[in-house]
Amino acid sequence: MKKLINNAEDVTVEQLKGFGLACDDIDVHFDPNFVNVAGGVKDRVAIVSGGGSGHEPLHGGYVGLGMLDAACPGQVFTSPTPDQMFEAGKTVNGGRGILQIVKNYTGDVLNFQMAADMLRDEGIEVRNVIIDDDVALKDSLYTAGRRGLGTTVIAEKVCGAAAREGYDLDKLAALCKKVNIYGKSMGMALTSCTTPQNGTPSFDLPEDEMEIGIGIHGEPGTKRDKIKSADEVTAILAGRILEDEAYTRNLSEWDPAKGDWVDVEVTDITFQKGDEVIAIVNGMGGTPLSELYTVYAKLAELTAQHGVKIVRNLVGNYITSLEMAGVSITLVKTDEEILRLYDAPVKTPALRWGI
Amino acid sequence: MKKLINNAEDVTVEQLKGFGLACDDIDVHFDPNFVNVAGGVKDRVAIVSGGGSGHEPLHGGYVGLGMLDAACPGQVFTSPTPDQMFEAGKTVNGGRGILQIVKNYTGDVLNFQMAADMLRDEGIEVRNVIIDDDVALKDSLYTAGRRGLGTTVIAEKVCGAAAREGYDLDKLAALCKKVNIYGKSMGMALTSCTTPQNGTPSFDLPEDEMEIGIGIHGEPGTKRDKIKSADEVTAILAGRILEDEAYTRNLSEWDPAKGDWVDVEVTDITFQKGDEVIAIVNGMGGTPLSELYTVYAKLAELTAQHGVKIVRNLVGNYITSLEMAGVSITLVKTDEEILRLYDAPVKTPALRWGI
Amino acid sequence: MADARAGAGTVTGPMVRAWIEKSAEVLAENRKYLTELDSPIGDSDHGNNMDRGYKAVVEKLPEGDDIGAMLKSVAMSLISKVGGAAGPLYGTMFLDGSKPLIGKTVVSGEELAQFFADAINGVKKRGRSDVGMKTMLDALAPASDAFRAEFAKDGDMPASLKAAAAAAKQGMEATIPMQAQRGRASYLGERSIGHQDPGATSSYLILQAFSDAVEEAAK
Amino acid sequence: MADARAGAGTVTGPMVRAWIEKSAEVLAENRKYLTELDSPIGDSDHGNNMDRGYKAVVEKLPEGDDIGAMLKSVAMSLISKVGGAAGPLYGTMFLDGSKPLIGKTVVSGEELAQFFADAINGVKKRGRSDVGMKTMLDALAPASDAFRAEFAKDGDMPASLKAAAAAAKQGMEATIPMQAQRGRASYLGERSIGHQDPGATSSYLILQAFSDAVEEAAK
Ligand SMILES: Nc1ncnc2c1ncn2[C@@H]1O[C@H](COP(=O)(O)OP(=O)(O)O)[C@@H](O)[C@H]1O
Ligand SMILES: Nc1ncnc2c1ncn2[C@@H]1O[C@H](COP(=O)(O)OP(=O)(O)O)[C@@H](O)[C@H]1O
Ligand SMILES: [Mg+2]
Ligand SMILES: [Mg+2]
Ligand SMILES: [Mg+2]
Ligand SMILES: [Mg+2]
Repeated sequence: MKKLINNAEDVTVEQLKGFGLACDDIDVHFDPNFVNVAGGVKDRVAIVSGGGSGHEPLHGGYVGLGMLDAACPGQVFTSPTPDQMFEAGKTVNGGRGILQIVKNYTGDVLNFQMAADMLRDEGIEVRNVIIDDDVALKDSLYTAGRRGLGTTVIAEKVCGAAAREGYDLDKLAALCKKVNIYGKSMGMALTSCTTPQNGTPSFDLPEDEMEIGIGIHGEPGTKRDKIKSADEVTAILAGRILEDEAYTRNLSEWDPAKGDWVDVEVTDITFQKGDEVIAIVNGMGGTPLSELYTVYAKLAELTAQHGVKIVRNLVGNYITSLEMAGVSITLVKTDEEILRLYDAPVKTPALRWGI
Repeated sequence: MKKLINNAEDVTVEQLKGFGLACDDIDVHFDPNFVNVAGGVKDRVAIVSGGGSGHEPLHGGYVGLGMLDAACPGQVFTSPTPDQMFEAGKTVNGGRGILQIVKNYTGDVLNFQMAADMLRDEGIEVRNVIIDDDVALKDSLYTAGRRGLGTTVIAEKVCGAAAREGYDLDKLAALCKKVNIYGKSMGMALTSCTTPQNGTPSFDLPEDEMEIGIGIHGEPGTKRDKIKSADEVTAILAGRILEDEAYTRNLSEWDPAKGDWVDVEVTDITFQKGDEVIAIVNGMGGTPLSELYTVYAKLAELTAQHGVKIVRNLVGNYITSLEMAGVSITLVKTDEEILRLYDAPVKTPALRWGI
Repeated sequence: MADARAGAGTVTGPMVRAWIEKSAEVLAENRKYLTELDSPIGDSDHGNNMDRGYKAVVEKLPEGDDIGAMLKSVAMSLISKVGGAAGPLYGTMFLDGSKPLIGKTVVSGEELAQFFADAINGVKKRGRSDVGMKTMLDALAPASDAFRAEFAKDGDMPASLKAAAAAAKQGMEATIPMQAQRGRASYLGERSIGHQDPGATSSYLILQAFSDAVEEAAK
Repeated sequence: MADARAGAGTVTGPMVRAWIEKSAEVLAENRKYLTELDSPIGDSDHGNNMDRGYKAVVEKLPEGDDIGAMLKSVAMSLISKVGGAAGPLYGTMFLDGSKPLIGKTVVSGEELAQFFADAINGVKKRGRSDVGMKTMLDALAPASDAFRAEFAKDGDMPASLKAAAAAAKQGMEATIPMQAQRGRASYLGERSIGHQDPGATSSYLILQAFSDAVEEAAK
């Protein structure tokens, strides 16, 4: 295993330590582990997210002005535990409730639910919004449902700006759900990756093969295929995203009236001619930036063919799987509200503009 | 070879195409290949840099407001040809001369010199400033001299801000030379990397070994060693940088009075107690961001022990070798001028703040 | 047919403690194995998660013979140390199962059957899952049924737990040909077929540890 | 002793064209080999660079028999297509060497000796380098000396170029035990010892192509 680490058993702690030292505006806490904007939150909704480590800059890199107020990193590829979100939530609570943005992985969903219950017991209002944008997975009845991928980054950015604008908890949760149904992603891997704890690659991938339809946990995808050119790979991913049919599923959310978790039926948009989108061409961690631009070139061509216009783009490593080589593509439809909030100032370690 | 490419023979063109599509404020030109700030430069010194491709975001990712005006990418790991800098220089010339920032590799130095001669023939004043900050190399008499590493990024940032402030060509070249003698770097590799043209790794590195003292061209380092912990690796690199003795060598520069290239003796600073520095913990391309924070934690400890204070930092992929796993550390001493210019607004694909 | 030994047909506080400690040992021994099972159809962490969790379980286990308190403590440790899917699921399992047992230092076969039932219902509700979906439930549910059936015969606790463990093993093996419908393995669709579920395997190991601990104590 | 064949002792425009074309062929054939030589002590691109460069050289080679014009065109193509260290160095070599030959369609042995001398001086100046530093100069300089010595004997052009190529080969092999003092290989310090210099190798190949081309024409 070739890694810049000291203690394979708990790399998260040593990495968080450096993160805290490098980032002036961010406080780092241990046991339970979480990071939050220094100074806390006053008189507005606070936004908390989290998930397994190994996806950096997600989520810690998005903590800061105009984006997340706190992030809870679990062990590598393992969702965090409820006590992390409980302490993070109490720390950043600004008296107007907490929005938890949760990627749709069984572990994340369950641990954030338990945390929400614990925070609610402390008298803090909490909404969990699930991001499930991975079009590689078709049905939700016979699977754990679509995974949360790149739309998470846009949801965190847009909701962070909205919280600063003073959106209340209900309005913010509604916005976050809108971003989720507006966003679709799909990823692929050229190589596997190795968690520090295991020391060997999570799966074997021969020199001439790739995995299509991967998540972000170093797991194999929905399909294995022979390696193809960047243009062909892009056509597969973008094609599935652009042609994805309206996807309907039940998502769990807290019903404050009922005082219980309820299932709500949700249906995604489909991309239409004339749509304007934010595009992410995201590296999985071990792919050179330059290759992502080759993918972007083809993506721009394909979206144009579909009459879909890319109005903003991010090309780089935004949601990764350690040192995996590969790419994921995300398209999020925009409207006036989303674009205004996306363009609003943001100052985090990984995303910054306007300030 | 596992890469997101279409045509291994000339990946640079397809990558530049996507880069141009993704970056609204940047124009891309082919044959010869270069990128420049859209709208060009008016009535101030223009700054041009370049080098082999494969180091992204260097240099194209630093083109934009407050940093480079143009960048010339060569083939992968091969310095660009003079016609590229010639055309780029003519395109961004704002009538006040051109500063070419050149990393100290024989190919870069020679090609930029030839380009300077060609531009001068067109009546454009040009200064080449060489960055040679790699402390892994001790002497310059029996080698091609120290290589250019991370200090290049800081030189481009600081000089870009100074050009916007209206520094004239002489003052700007002097500033760039100051940044160079204020900056020291050293890198290491955990893995080799593969250029698209070759399809196989540039060198073999067994599972339990690493290369210390590498450049950025996928070449072996000055020394091979058994793999060590992140703390030990950081101690080797930071130790060499912090304890590097005053390094004296001749650097070639254009003497406008003599109308010829002359050798000028230059001596680096050594780090002193009380120095304030900008620190870069730079990933070589295939190292997860999270691991760089582990390195940063140790670096912060070691600089503090030396009485050196990190006042700004960059942690991420800034000057890479394709998908190589590894890290380089750069420390650049600051003063009022450098820090003011470093903090000035910058808006490029890879570095952005204040705007 | 009444057993000659004192307290046969029951599980005592020390037995539960022995079970928990044995579980921790067995999960530590099988850490790599469980993680390897989680590699082709998951994210290669199940063994790491369970080992980390049970290490914390043993560390924080309260003194005394209160079975409900011990099992609740197991739940809380797992919830706060495992993470992933297994953390809240095993946590809920022990939490929901432990509730009727708080304050009890001896538990009857009927109470233990109820413990299994409550525990399994907790997992089903939390995980929106059921038997046949290639999860821990495929080991847990047959074990619970086997325990109830065997205990009904002659109230032999060690034999009943042995039957439970055997059923869990069968259930675990039965996950191999299944296509996963919950958890990460479900993302793989048909490619999940042919692999044994890691969670069903850890469930079997925990139940086997229960059987072994009680059998040893009963000797 | 005068040679019986017409124009012996000289190099003609068509011979130079044949040399250039043969160089391109040989560099294409040895592309992988040169790049492999550049791998342990460089950045694995020398063969790619030279092949790319000479492909452009052949494409842009002007019509006609003007030897100086042809060699200058070689220089300009290499400068604008090779990049790296080899581009400007080989470019300067041909540029500086070509200057006195502009307009000439036949070149004498003395003129060719001067071409070699000018070419080598160009490389030395541009590269701040000299013989013994493990560079292309270690093939070029002995070849130039051998050519001058052999031609002085009896003015046999094919034999003199053969001697030059043989000396280049020796010089190339002599780079193996050297420690590099210029170019990327110098970064490796002592680790550069034991490897043949890629630039010396391409220089040998180009000189061998010269010898072969002239020998064939002289038949
Ligand atoms: N919805 C569910 N209901 C019951 N068990 C589940 C469910 N989802 C996952 N599991 C169990 O959890 C196991 C995986 O646990 P673990 O690897 O620790 O968590 P993660 O999948 O988050 O990495 C699976 O093998 C399966 O038995
Ligand atoms: N200063 C120099 N003088 C003469 N030859 C040099 C010098 N530097 C490098 N070379 C030659 O150039 C060769 C390397 O060329 P190439 O690999 O194409 O360029 P780069 O080193 O920029 O990748 C070396 O093998 C050496 O023979
Ligand atoms: Mg996991
Ligand atoms: Mg090169
Ligand atoms: Mg798992
Ligand atoms: Mg080379």
